[in-house]
Parts: sequence; structure tokens; C-alpha cells
Amino acid sequence: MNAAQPLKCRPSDYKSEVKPIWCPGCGDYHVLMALTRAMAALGLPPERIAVVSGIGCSSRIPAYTNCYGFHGVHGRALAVASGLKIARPDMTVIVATGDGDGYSIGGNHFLHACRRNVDLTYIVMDNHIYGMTKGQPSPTTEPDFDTALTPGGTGLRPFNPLVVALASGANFVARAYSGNPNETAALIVDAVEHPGFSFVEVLSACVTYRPDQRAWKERVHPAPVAPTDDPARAARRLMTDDGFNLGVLFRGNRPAYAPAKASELVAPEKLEEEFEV
Amino acid sequence: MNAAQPLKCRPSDYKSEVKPIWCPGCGDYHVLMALTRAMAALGLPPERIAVVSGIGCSSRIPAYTNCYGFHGVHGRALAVASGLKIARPDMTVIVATGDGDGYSIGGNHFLHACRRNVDLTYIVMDNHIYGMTKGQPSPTTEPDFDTALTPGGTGLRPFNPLVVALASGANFVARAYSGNPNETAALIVDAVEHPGFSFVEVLSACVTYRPDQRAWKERVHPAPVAPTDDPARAARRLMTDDGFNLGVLFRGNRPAYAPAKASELVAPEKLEEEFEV
Amino acid sequence: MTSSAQSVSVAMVGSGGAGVLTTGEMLLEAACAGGWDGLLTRLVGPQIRGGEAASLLRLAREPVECMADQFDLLVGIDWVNADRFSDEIPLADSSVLVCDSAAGAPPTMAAKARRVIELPLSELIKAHPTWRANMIALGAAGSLLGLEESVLHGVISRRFAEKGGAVAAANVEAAAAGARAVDARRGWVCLAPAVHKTGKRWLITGNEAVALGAILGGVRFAAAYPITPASDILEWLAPNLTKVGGTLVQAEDELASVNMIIGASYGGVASLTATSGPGLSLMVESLGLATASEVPIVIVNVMRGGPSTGIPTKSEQSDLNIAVYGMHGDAPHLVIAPQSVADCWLSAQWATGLAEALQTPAILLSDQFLGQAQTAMARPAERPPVGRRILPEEAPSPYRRYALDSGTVSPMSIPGMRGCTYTADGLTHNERGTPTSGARDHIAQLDKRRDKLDAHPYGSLWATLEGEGETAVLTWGSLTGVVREGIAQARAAGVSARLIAPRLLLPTRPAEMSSALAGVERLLVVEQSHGTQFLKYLRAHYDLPANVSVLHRPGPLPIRPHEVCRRLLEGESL
Amino acid sequence: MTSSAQSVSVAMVGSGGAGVLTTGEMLLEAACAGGWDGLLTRLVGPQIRGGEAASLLRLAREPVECMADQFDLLVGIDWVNADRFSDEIPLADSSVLVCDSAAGAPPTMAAKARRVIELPLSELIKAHPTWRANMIALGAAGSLLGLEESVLHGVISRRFAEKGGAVAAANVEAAAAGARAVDARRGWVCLAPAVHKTGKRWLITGNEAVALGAILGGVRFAAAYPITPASDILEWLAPNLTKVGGTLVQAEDELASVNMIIGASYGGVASLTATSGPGLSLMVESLGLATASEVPIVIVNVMRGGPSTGIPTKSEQSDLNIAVYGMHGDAPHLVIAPQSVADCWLSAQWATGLAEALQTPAILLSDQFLGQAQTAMARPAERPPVGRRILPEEAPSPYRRYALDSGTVSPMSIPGMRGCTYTADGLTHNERGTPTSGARDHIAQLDKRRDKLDAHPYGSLWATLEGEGETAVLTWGSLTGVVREGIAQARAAGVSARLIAPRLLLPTRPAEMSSALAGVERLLVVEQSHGTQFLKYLRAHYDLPANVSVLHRPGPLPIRPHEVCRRLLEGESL
Ligand SMILES: Cc1ncc(C[n+]2csc(CCOP(=O)(O)OP(=O)(O)O)c2C)c(N)n1
Ligand SMILES: Cc1ncc(C[n+]2csc(CCOP(=O)(O)OP(=O)(O)O)c2C)c(N)n1
Ligand code: SF4
Ligand code: SF4
Ligand SMILES: [Mg+2]
Ligand SMILES: [Mg+2]
Repeated sequence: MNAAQPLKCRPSDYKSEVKPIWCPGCGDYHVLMALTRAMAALGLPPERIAVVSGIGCSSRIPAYTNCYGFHGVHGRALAVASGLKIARPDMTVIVATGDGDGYSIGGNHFLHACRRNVDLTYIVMDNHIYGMTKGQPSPTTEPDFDTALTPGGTGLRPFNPLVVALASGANFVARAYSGNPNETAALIVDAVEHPGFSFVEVLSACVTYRPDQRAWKERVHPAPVAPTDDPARAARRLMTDDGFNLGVLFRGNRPAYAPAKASELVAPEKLEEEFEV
Repeated sequence: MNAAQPLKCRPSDYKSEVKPIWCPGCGDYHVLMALTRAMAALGLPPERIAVVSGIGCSSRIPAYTNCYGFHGVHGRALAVASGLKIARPDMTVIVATGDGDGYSIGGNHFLHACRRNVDLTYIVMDNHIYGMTKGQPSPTTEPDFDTALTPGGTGLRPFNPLVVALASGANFVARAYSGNPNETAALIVDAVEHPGFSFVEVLSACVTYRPDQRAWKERVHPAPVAPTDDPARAARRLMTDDGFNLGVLFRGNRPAYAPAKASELVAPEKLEEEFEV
Repeated sequence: MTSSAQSVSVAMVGSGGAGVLTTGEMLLEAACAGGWDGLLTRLVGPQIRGGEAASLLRLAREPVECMADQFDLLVGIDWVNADRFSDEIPLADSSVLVCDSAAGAPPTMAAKARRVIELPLSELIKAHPTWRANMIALGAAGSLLGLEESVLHGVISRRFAEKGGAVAAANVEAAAAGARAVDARRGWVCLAPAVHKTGKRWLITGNEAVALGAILGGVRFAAAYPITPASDILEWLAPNLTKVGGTLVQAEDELASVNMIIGASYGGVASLTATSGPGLSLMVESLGLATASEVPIVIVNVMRGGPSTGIPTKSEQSDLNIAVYGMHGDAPHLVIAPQSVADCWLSAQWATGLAEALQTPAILLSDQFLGQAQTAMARPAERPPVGRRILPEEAPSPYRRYALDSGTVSPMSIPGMRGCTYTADGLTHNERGTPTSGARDHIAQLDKRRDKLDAHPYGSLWATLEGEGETAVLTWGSLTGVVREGIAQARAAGVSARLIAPRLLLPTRPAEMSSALAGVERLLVVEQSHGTQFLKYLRAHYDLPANVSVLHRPGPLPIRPHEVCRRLLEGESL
Repeated sequence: MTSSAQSVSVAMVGSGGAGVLTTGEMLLEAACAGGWDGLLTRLVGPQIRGGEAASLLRLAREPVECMADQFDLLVGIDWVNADRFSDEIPLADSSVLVCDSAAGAPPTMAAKARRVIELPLSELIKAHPTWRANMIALGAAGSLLGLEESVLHGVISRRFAEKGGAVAAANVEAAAAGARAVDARRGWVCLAPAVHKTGKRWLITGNEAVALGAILGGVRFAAAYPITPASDILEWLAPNLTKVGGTLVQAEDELASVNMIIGASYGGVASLTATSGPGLSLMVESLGLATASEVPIVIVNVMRGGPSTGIPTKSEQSDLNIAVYGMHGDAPHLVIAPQSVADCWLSAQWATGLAEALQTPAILLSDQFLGQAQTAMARPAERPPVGRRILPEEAPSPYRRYALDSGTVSPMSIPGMRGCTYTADGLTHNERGTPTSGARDHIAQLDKRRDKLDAHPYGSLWATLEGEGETAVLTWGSLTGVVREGIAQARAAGVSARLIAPRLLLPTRPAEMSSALAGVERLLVVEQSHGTQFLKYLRAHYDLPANVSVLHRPGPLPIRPHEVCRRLLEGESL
């Protein structure tokens, strides 16, 4: 946790009374835990935070918090969140989706959100599968993973979200593992506090369609090197890493998106003048 | 030109009688010239080639060739081409669009086409502007370029298509300049012959909305290093290049997409058996 | 209920892991193996795994196409959250309720049932750790229904064969114990003896029937993005397309999937995608492209509760509007709605053939009920007319892809054909495909695309027309079977009515509809939508009698036959 | 034509670079500065730059809302590809044609014109290299029309002021030379004297009027993706939103733009996007989300020729279907259609206020004609009723965002408000917003969303109702002015008819329509679509008289007043 922030609230203050539909043992419970711990650590009142999502098991998370939430359609969370944050820069906006929502149908918004660099925190709960629709491959699914839709596996190179984020201009890139909720919470706090578009990929196991992911516990490890502020270097490292390096992997310093502002505002009626004959 | 290919046909055999709607001096005329030269060099009959596009000035190109053409909707050229190539692997499929079509609305298909690695050649005629809709910024527009829609410039980091292609798994990445039609033709030939997804970014000036691009002639130069087959190295180089390096910048060796094949085909009626009680 | 009915309905409920879904399947399989017919649907809670669940079965002497008005037998393996389903499981006055004696029956349900049978489920399981409660209940249900015990045991053995003989044997034993426990009441909920069935029969869901029909209709390429309740179609197609030399691609989204099939079909390969409301919404722009560029494609839309993400697991008929009117510009296309689980097979073939023959997109409008219900059907003796694409016969020069003088449908060349290259275009174009903004070309091509659809002879498949009288019931899709049964009930009470159910929703058939409606004075429209979409569609396109009323409701509560019957018996005030 | 008409129509044609578009603007401006009214539209070829072009003007004593039946004056700076437009420029019997004496007039056109005036354009330019042909022609046209020469020269000077005094002076000289060349024929195509105008007047296009209206209605956030013919709205909004403290974001595509405005509006800021058919197609999924989650948004759809990419630069009314019916599921929303260039201002404000007050998406259905035509309008004295979002008054506990017991519209909290956090949801939900698949919640929320729209008092803005008689003409959008003028022509010939033009297309207003139609025996429906989309919409939702006929045509050829008049005069056989 970020020691500089006084703990004003308890994580439970950020939990709603809605019972998750998640399967027992789903990694997403830990993401929720990490998220509410991060919120408590940030010390923001729940009504100053908005959690925006798409569709999927993971995307159910907003209603399980006590913040303002938006559970939109599949793949469009970043667009909703960008509009919200640009129109309401005073709100803290956290986007939380899944690998299908964020990397498959939502891929274009990911590219352009990284590039636009609006001050958002983007958490992808990546389980390398479509949980909600019962086990089809996602862009991060391993090429030889067998599913009913892709017997024998997809044969496709998995999508590398962290490198794509770097290539597209994300200002903060981190990887977390939901089985470590305290570390995940700390990364989320860091991401929220970092200006611009912060991306946190969270490995969050699907115990129902990917029971093999229980082995993730053993595979994850802290990144062996300190975060860099050079996207090219970070990309190069991540293009060849094992996919289980945890921690902040890139910490950039591009200024966050700032829309044009007039030095002086005019009354709307004033705009009529240009049409006068 | 690829010297190994006997020149069976003339470039003019690949030109249709349809008169381009392009402005006089538009860079796209040279892309058309390069494309038909490449086709002649490849020596394929026009009916074995399909040219697929989206919407934009650049995307008008299919009908100006004498091949099979598909002028689809805005942003979806890669999807149309992927379906065509997977269903008809015997056809040579070339996709040609613009920076708005390919990188803005079509960004998601770009990511996934790179990843899927279907044996396509993807030419983007990049003029850093929306020509067809009269001069709005595209993802590759410089942040300070003033337009009516973005007075004072977008302030956004330009999209880096070559790095995104590498990060997503493209198997061949090159940059060309339409003012050099012979070199561009040679790169297209190389891209078509290379298996898997080959991406050729062609700098093609918009003389109407970007008259400043006439200066490109002076800025382009051959890449100072030989192509690599290491995507991480290529990405690193391209993340810091000047945007005017020409030539093949990455030449990968991933096998092209190959759909599952049955060792023996069955008659459709045979499939009924599984339902019998 | 009579002691020997033409059809009996059974509901089995239980919490996650109780196994009521597989139990339902086995019961249907056993009944079918015994010569009966049947229909099975499932109810599940919002959880991905576990959560409450129910199997709803209707077993019958003859094929059935809808669920009955009421349930005769309710088996509760446990009652956790069973109240969530209670609206969907109306009990008959004569109904029998089976429960675990340790748990008893919930008072509200016990009050509705005529007889309650308590089974010592918990006790038996404690005594026999390899037994499972659902198998005991299955045995009991089989016995109450009068199914042949050996047939049921055969089904159980086969189902568990791959888990090893010991598992299979334990399950058979459990079922036998369940049967013994209700021995004295064998046949309490008894079906009339099975009718002798000749020929092959299939046990199939509507989604499987669509997929099989599509392949039989010629589809060899599919691209799709998973979505409930259409994913089953894709999961069946993936391995089976490979077997016949075709391919299925999982696309990154629905924008990609529809454009992939447009590309493949432009390449000459009949192509399909399957989706549900949210996915169809994303496809409408490119549906317009397929219309304008005249590329045949088939889009199967399995309707679920809407709007927006709505209720993904429940049935509704509320995507009629978007299917018929959802495109910008004037974009005539085909919309075809299957009328029963078995009809999915026929409709999918017909839609594929029509799309190919008419070079246009076809939307096959199924729904969650049809798609996920399983039924026994006789293997059809005949296939619907097969449509094929018209190719240019000899190389015309220059090739005019969108020719206006070659009959209603202009020959379409396939990439690779020499001398007939062309560029397909979604911009307004002339006969050669070259974009133009001229009024003459625009009107000529709009006329062409309308006329080719209107002029086609669709034959009797356009609609189901049954019965006679001055009253008619107009319905569509999965409600066809419900209305048929409602009309039969009314007939038994002395009131007759016609059934009119168009399978072809677009293009509309004004002449045919007007003869179907000739002499009709009163019309009842029955549909499963909140906004009476079908009624408005009918008013827009057809001349209806002055006296029209509507029976409608959104999902998920199905409309039942007796509701149709009641409206018919109410007569004038329809 | 009379020598002094209430309105005269002028067409100026020329090839790329000939400057006919700016010439048209200057002519309109000069006429308005002289106290007349007018309307200007443009025709352009497919090329991005250059290519053939035409300015079409109608100048009049009083405001005009449509182009006239015929053109009185045709000025050809040159005739390259002018035939492409000839269908769109019907000449009056009394028309005057002006051409370059070096080029002459094309025989087909000369044959139609009553008098041909040859100007020594090429000669004059050769003699005066700083003069331009379009300015000479402008001077000539001004003189033929009887415009005050000094006023025209003032407009020219201002227009070229920033290019320096010499350029401005040369252009004024050129215009003066043009006027001199036709001096003997001054006033040949003469307008009746201008009517004295009081108060401020605007020279504005429909797209600008929409943008201005939206800001006046409260819009402070816009996200959009460029598309013809809607981009002008965005290009006007971008700097002007900044001036009033708002923001415009260029999105990566329309999927993003509609979701961005949903996010911003969820955040409490009234938001808008503008697009055309292909873009609207991509928005329908998220339109359903806005409906279900009850987030107000405004989508301006400027219709162009369809289907698919169609004819981007030409007008058509063929997106009515998708606007009304384009969403999956039952998704009631607002559809509002402005009826003239000036009405764009009012309709945009009304739509914004209604969306906010009713927490629902509003589609503002404009078209290329309205959007890109420029007109002079009096600055309106009054603004339409302003709608505001209802906020929760005090923190209710727990806050029920989708409450059923708080009137037809449930108060909507804004992020930041303490004690009223909630999650907006596109899944079927209960009063608190929690997803459910229960039938009761589903129906209750469907009812709520329908009823809040139906119950709202829309007042007289719902439709334009004029005139009386047993014949009515029903039309909408940009055809309203055409029909009004057609009815006036018929009245002059002794036949009267009512005009009914709903501005509010959704929700429908059956009671209001039925009183508007009371006593009507014959109905003529007028619309610019190939598939008679408006007629079918009317049939679906309203009870029409038995005798209905339709006058329709797709774009780009406009329907003209005399066609409406002719149909009315044909009487019974309407
Ligand atoms: C437009 C659209 N297409 C498809 C779906 C069906 N769908 C719902 S969730 C989902 C995938 C979710 O995967 P992911 O984001 O990885 O979430 P998970 O369930 O694995 O947490 C899909 C395809 C939909 N709701 N909308
Ligand atoms: C769905 C959709 N949105 C927007 C448009 C409008 N549009 C046509 S071309 C274009 C941009 C083209 O830019 P680019 O691809 O760079 O092509 P260029 O004209 O510069 O060659 C846009 C936005 C459209 N046709 N369809
Ligand atoms: S299906 Fe997988 S991702 Fe979804 S709730 Fe269950 S365990 Fe979690
Ligand atoms: S607008 Fe630009 S890109 Fe388009 S044709 Fe003209 S020069 Fe080429
Ligand atoms: Mg996932
Ligand atoms: Mg461009």
C-alpha cells in the first residue's frame, strides 16, 4: 500500500451488498478485494469514484462496489470511461474488464485510449478465456488450449496486451496477480495516482474453464528489473518475458490528455453573432 | 523488382478503364502505379488477384485495377479479406486502405489480422489525414497539425502503425514512399511472396489537405540497417526512428494461418448420424 | 390429469451441482428410446456454474412443439431458490410433487400439488455414498411415468460408460432404488402407450438443427463471435464444418465476423454467422453492404430478452424490428423465422438456398426457446428446394456484375473466373459496379434489388396455413406450436379458428396474405414482445380485418396454449 | 415568369476551380443584405477537389423553405460535365440562360431557355488577367436580378478583404464589368422589391443551426467521428463548445463516439454526437444501452443516400426505419425530425431538452438538404421549452435509480452526489439497477420506459398542422416546405388540403394524429424514400383513412411542389 496516504476508510466501506454471481474460487473475488483495499488506501469517498466495465464475469465488478458504477455493453468500457472522465475530470475513473471484453471486441478502444492518454486506470482481469459465455478462447488463450469452439486449440499467437499498450502510448503499465491482493491493491493505488492512462493487467484465474490456472500461483514472480520510463526498452523486455513478471513495468511521463480550454468563457447566446447579416 | 519472376505481363494489363476521382497530384496515383507494376512483376493473371478496401480516397483503388475488387465499408477491409483468403486460399489477396480506415475505425481488425497471420498483403496508403471527408486528423496526424475539427491540433501522440503491427504479430513489416513507385512495387512483390500477414505502410501524400507533405520527398531515406527477424529488436528500432526509414524492416518466420483440415472428408448427410436415437 | 395422457409434463428442480439438467436429458432420451416423443427445455440462474436449475420436459405420444399449460409432475431434488422459477412452472390441479422426505415440500408448492410423495433421498445417499440424489429421483420419475425400467437403465449405463462400470452400476442402482421407493404409485402420472414409430429419429436441439441444416444447404464457411444463446451453433459447426471441408473462424468481434463471411461469400463459398441481439446490432452496417453489393450471406439471430444486454438466457421475440427494419437506407433482404425446433432444420436450408439464389443477406430469426430446446423428430424424408448462385455463362464483355437486363437476378462471377473481374461496391453504382451519384442508376439498382426479392416464387413455405373459420390467429416463430395447440383446445370447446404463421417475414407477400385472410372477420395476433412489434409489422405491410386484437407479453414467461384458447373462446371481444 | 416575382431561382454551374460555390454564397449574402430572403444549396461531383459543381439559389421576398419547381436563371461559367446535373436543374419556360460567348450554350439547354445571353467572359479575362469569370458572371446575375450594385460590391469587398485591397478591387471591377455587359437587360429576372425586415437575421445552414441549438439546449460535450454530410456540425461545434466551457472529442469510430457521450452524460453533462447512416448503424447497439440504462443522449443523423455507403453527398429520407426500429429488443426512444433549415435550431433544442427530461436517447433526423442548405432566417424571438434532468432531492436510502414509484421518470443521481451511488446497467435490472432475469422486473422496467415517453406532454410542437379540408397531405422532415408550397399551389387552383407533418416521430401520438385526421377522406403521403418507409411507419402506428396514396422517390432528385400540387388536383384518384 502507498504509505503516504492516510487510511481514512476501510475496504468494506467500498463493498456493496450485491452478492457476486461468480463461481466459488474465481480469481475475480480477489480482484474485488484488491480494488476495495486500493480505494480505502486512496482514501477517496465512494461517490468520487466511478467504476466502468463492459460485459463478462469480470465486468460484473462495478455493482459489487459501493461507488458509482457503469456496466455497459461488451467491449466499450474504455469509451464510456473516456467520455465520463473528460466531461467530469473531478471524478476518479477506474475501468475494469476482462480479456475478451478488453482485447477482443474492445481492442480498438484500447489502442486509442493508450494513445489519447486520458487520466484513467484500466484494470483487465485476464483469465485467458471467455468465462461468461462458457469457455471460448480469448486473444490471450494459449494456441494449443482445446475448447469446443476451437478443437485442438486456436493455433494463434496470443495477444500481448502489455506490449500493445506500450506501442500505443500507455503511460503506466503493470502486471498483477489476483492471488496477491495486497500487491495488486498497491499497484492499483500507484496506477490511479499516476497521471494519464494507466494499465494494470491482472492475472485472475477462471477456476471453472481454466482449472489449470491454479498453477499460476507457482509461476508468478516479481519483475527482475526496476520499472523504466523508456517505452522502447519496456516493450523489448516484455516482448520476450515469460508472461508472469509482476510489478510496475513501465512508468512514463507524458502529460495526461487535456482538452482545449478557452481563456474566457462566453454566454451561449453570444455564439449567435457570427450568423448575423 | 523481384528478378526471379519472369515478367509475363505489363502493368497496364492490370489497370481498369475507370477514371480515378483523385485530385491531380495525389500520391495515390503512384501507389496505383506501384501496385500494377508489382502485379505485373508477380506475373499473376488479374483474375487470380483480389484487391479489398474500405472507404476513403485511398480505398477507391480496387476499381482502378483490373482484378477482382471489393470496396467495402469503412474500416472492415481486413475482415473481408481474411474471410476471402481463408475460404479461397488459391487467390492472392491484397488489402489497400488509408490511415483513417486502417488505423482509426479499423484498428481492431489490424491487431487481430496481425495476430491471426492469414497470408494477406496489407497496404496502408498513409497521408496522415482524412482526405475523403475533407481534412480531419487521422491517428497518424502530427499533434500540432491544425484542422477545423481540432483547432490548434489534436495534442495526441500519433499512432505508430509499424510498432503496433510488430507487437501484434505481423510477419513482414515494411515502409514505402509512393513517390518511389519502383521501390514501392518491389516491396509489394516481396510482401505478397512472404507467407503470412505482410504489412506495407506507404507514405502517400495528400496534396489537397496536406500540401506540406510535398516535403516528404526530401525526408525519406532507406533504412540504415538490414531487416531483422526479431520482432522485439525491430520494434525497438521503430519506436525511436524518424518515421521516414524505407524498406523491409522486419521479416518474420511464423507459419501462415492454416485452418483445421480433416484427414478425410465426409458427406454432409453423414453428420446426421450423431442425432439418431 | 387422466391416468393415461397424450402428453405429460415434468419439471425437475435443484440447486447447482444437483444434476437436474443431465437428469432431464436422460429422462427425455429414455422416453424417446421407449418410442415416445418429447421436448426438453432448461431454466438456469444467473450464475455461470452452479446456481439453481430446472429441467422442463413434456413427453408425448406424438411430436410436440411447445410446452404444455401446466406441469403434472414436479420433482424437487432440493428447493434452494426454487421460488425463482415458480412462475415458470405452473402446476396442474392433479399434479404430483416428489421431494426429499428430509426437506419436505415448500408450503406454497405443496398447497398447489394434489399429492406429495416424499422420498428418503438424503437417507439413501447417506447409506450409499456412491449414489446420487438426482439418479434416485430419475428412477422414481421414470416409474411414476410408467417408463420401461430397462430402457432407463440402458440410458444411464451409456451416459456413464466412460466413467467406468462401477460408476454406471452405482447410478443404475440408485435409479432402481428410486423406482422401488414409488413402486406402489407406478404409473400415477402415466403416458398413454407409445405410438409405433417407423424410420430414423433424431434427438436434436434447434441450434443443432440450424447448424446441420446450414451445412446441408451448402454453407462451408462460418465466422462468428461467441454469444448466448447462439454459441451452441458455433460449437457444433466448428468440428463439423471441418469434416465436410469447410472452416469456422472465431472473429475478434461481430463487425469482423459479418465482414469475414461477406468476404468468403464474395469468394464463392456459401457463408454464415450466428449471433444474438447485441451482435446483430453490430452487424447492421455490413448487412447493408451485403445488400448493396449483392453478396449472399446468412445471419442466424437467436433472440433473447432485450433491449441491450437484457436477459441473455431467456427467450423473447423482440428482435423482429431490427431484423426487418434495422438497416439505414432502403435495403430489402430476407427474413425467415423457423416455427419449431424441427423446423430449424428446414428453415436453415431454405434460408441458405434463398440467399444464394437471390444474392442477398438472409436473417434467420430463431429464439432461445427454439435454439436450446431439445426434441425428438423424425428424420425428414424430403429437403427444401436448394438454391444456387447464378454464375455468368460465358465471358460477357465487358462483364456487368449488376446488369439490369439479365432477368431479376444478375449473374455473379466468382474470383478466379477469367474475363469477369469486377469490383463489388457498397456505394451507389452503375451496372458495372462503378460508383455514381446519378439518380437513374440509383433508382435502377434500388428497383433491381427490390424486384429480385419480390419476384421470386417462394411457394407454400412462405407460411403455415391451417384450419378455417372467420377467426384467425396470426403468429410467428416459436409461438406457432403454442397457437396451434391453443386453437386445438378451442376447437375441442366448439370454436374454430385459422392459424396463419408466416415463415417468410421479408419480403412480405401481400397477395398470399390476402388470400390467407380472405373471409376472416376477427384476428388475434399472438407474439412474445412488449411493444407488439409483430402487430405493427403486420399493420404496416398487410391489410388486416377491422377487428384485431393482440395477446402479447415480453419474455421470459412463455405464452401458453390455454391463453390463446381463452382469447378465442371469449369470442367477439377478441 | 413575371418581371417582378415573389421568388426567383438561379443556378450557377461550372467545372472545378470555376468558383461557382463561392459565387452562390455571395449572391445569397448580397440578396439578404438587400433585405430579401433566400435558400442556397450546392451540387458537387464525386471528386474531392475540383470536378463539376453548381450553386442553386432561390431568392424571395419572404422566407422560403424549399427550392422552387424550376429555375429562372441559369448561369454557366463553363459546361464541363454540366449534363450530370441537368436533371436537377429544370428550366422554366421563361428562363434566361447566361453563357460565355466563346463557348455558347449546350444545345439541349439552349433549347429549353427562352432567352440566351452571351457574355464575353473569356475575352474579358484575357484583357484583364486579375479578373475571374465567376465574378463577371456574378455581376451580370446581380444586375439581371435587379440587386443593388453597391450592396453586391460590398459583399465582394468583404469576402476578399483578407487577400488585400488589390484583389478585392479587381473582383469588384470584374463584377461591375459583368453588370455593364447586361446593362440593357437589367431586371430581366427581377424580384419584387424586398419586404422591410425588422430585428436581427441570421445567414445559417441547417447543420450550423443544429449545432447552435444543441448548445443553447444545454449540450456541453460531444464526441464524434467525421462523416459526410454531418462533419460540418462537428467542425462548428469544436471551437464553439470550447468557448462555452464544453469539449468535443474526435473518437476512433462511431462505437466509441456514442459510448463516450453515454459516459459523459452519465456524468451529468448533456451530450451529443452527429453522424450519418453508416455511423448510425454502428451506434444502434449502444443506443439500446442508453435506452435500458436510461442515460440521455442526442444523436443527430444527417441522412444521405443509402443503403450502405450509398451517395454520401445527396439527400434522402431513408434512415427513418433504422431510426425508429433499429434497436434489438423493445427499446422506446425519441425520434425528432426538423422541418426546415431554420427549424433545425428549434428541433435541436427541443430534442436535447426532451432527452434530458426523459432520460432517454433522442435521434434528431435531419438530412443532407437541410444540413447543407443555407438560408436567411429571423432570429427567433422565443426558445422551445427547456428540459432538465430530474435529480434525487434528498439522499433516499437505499437509492433506487430505477424506482417505479416516483412518477413516470425516476430521479437520476450524478456521480459525486453522496448517498446515491448506483450502477447503471444494460442488463434487465430491478429498481436498484441489479441485474435480474425475473419476469416481473423485466415487465416493470419495460413498462416504465414506455410510459415515461408516452405520458410526457409534448404540446403543439409534436406536429405542424395547417389548413383544412377532406384531403390531407402527410409528410415529414425536409419535405414539409415542399408540401406546404404544393398545397398553396393547389389552393390557388381551387383545391384545398391540410398539411400534417409530425416533428415527433417517436413516441407516436395516436390521439393527436386522430384529431388531426378527423374528417379526412383522402390522404396523400409524400416522402423521399424508395421503400415508402414513412407510409409503412404511418400504417403501423396510426389509423389512416381508407383512401391513401403515396408520392415518393429516393434521392437525389428532390420532390418539387408542383408534383404535390398535381397529385392534389388529380383529386379522387389521389
Ligand atoms: C456484442 C456482444 N457480443 C457478444 C457478447 C457475449 N459475451 C458476453 S461476455 C463475453 C466474453 C467475456 O469474456 P471476458 O471479457 O474475458 O470476461 P470473463 O467472463 O472471462 O471474465 C461475450 C463474448 C455480448 N454480450 N455482446
Ligand atoms: C462508418 C463510417 N464512418 C465514417 C465514414 C466517413 N468516412 C469516409 S472516408 C473516411 C476517412 C478516410 O480516411 P483515410 O482512410 O485516411 O482515407 P483517405 O481519404 O485519406 O485516403 C471517413 C471518416 C464512413 N464512410 N463510414
Ligand atoms: S466462469 Fe470463470 S471467470 Fe466466470 S465466475 Fe466462474 S470462475 Fe470466474
Ligand atoms: S483529398 Fe488528398 S488523398 Fe484525397 S484524392 Fe485529393 S489529394 Fe488524394
Ligand atoms: Mg476472460
Ligand atoms: Mg488518409
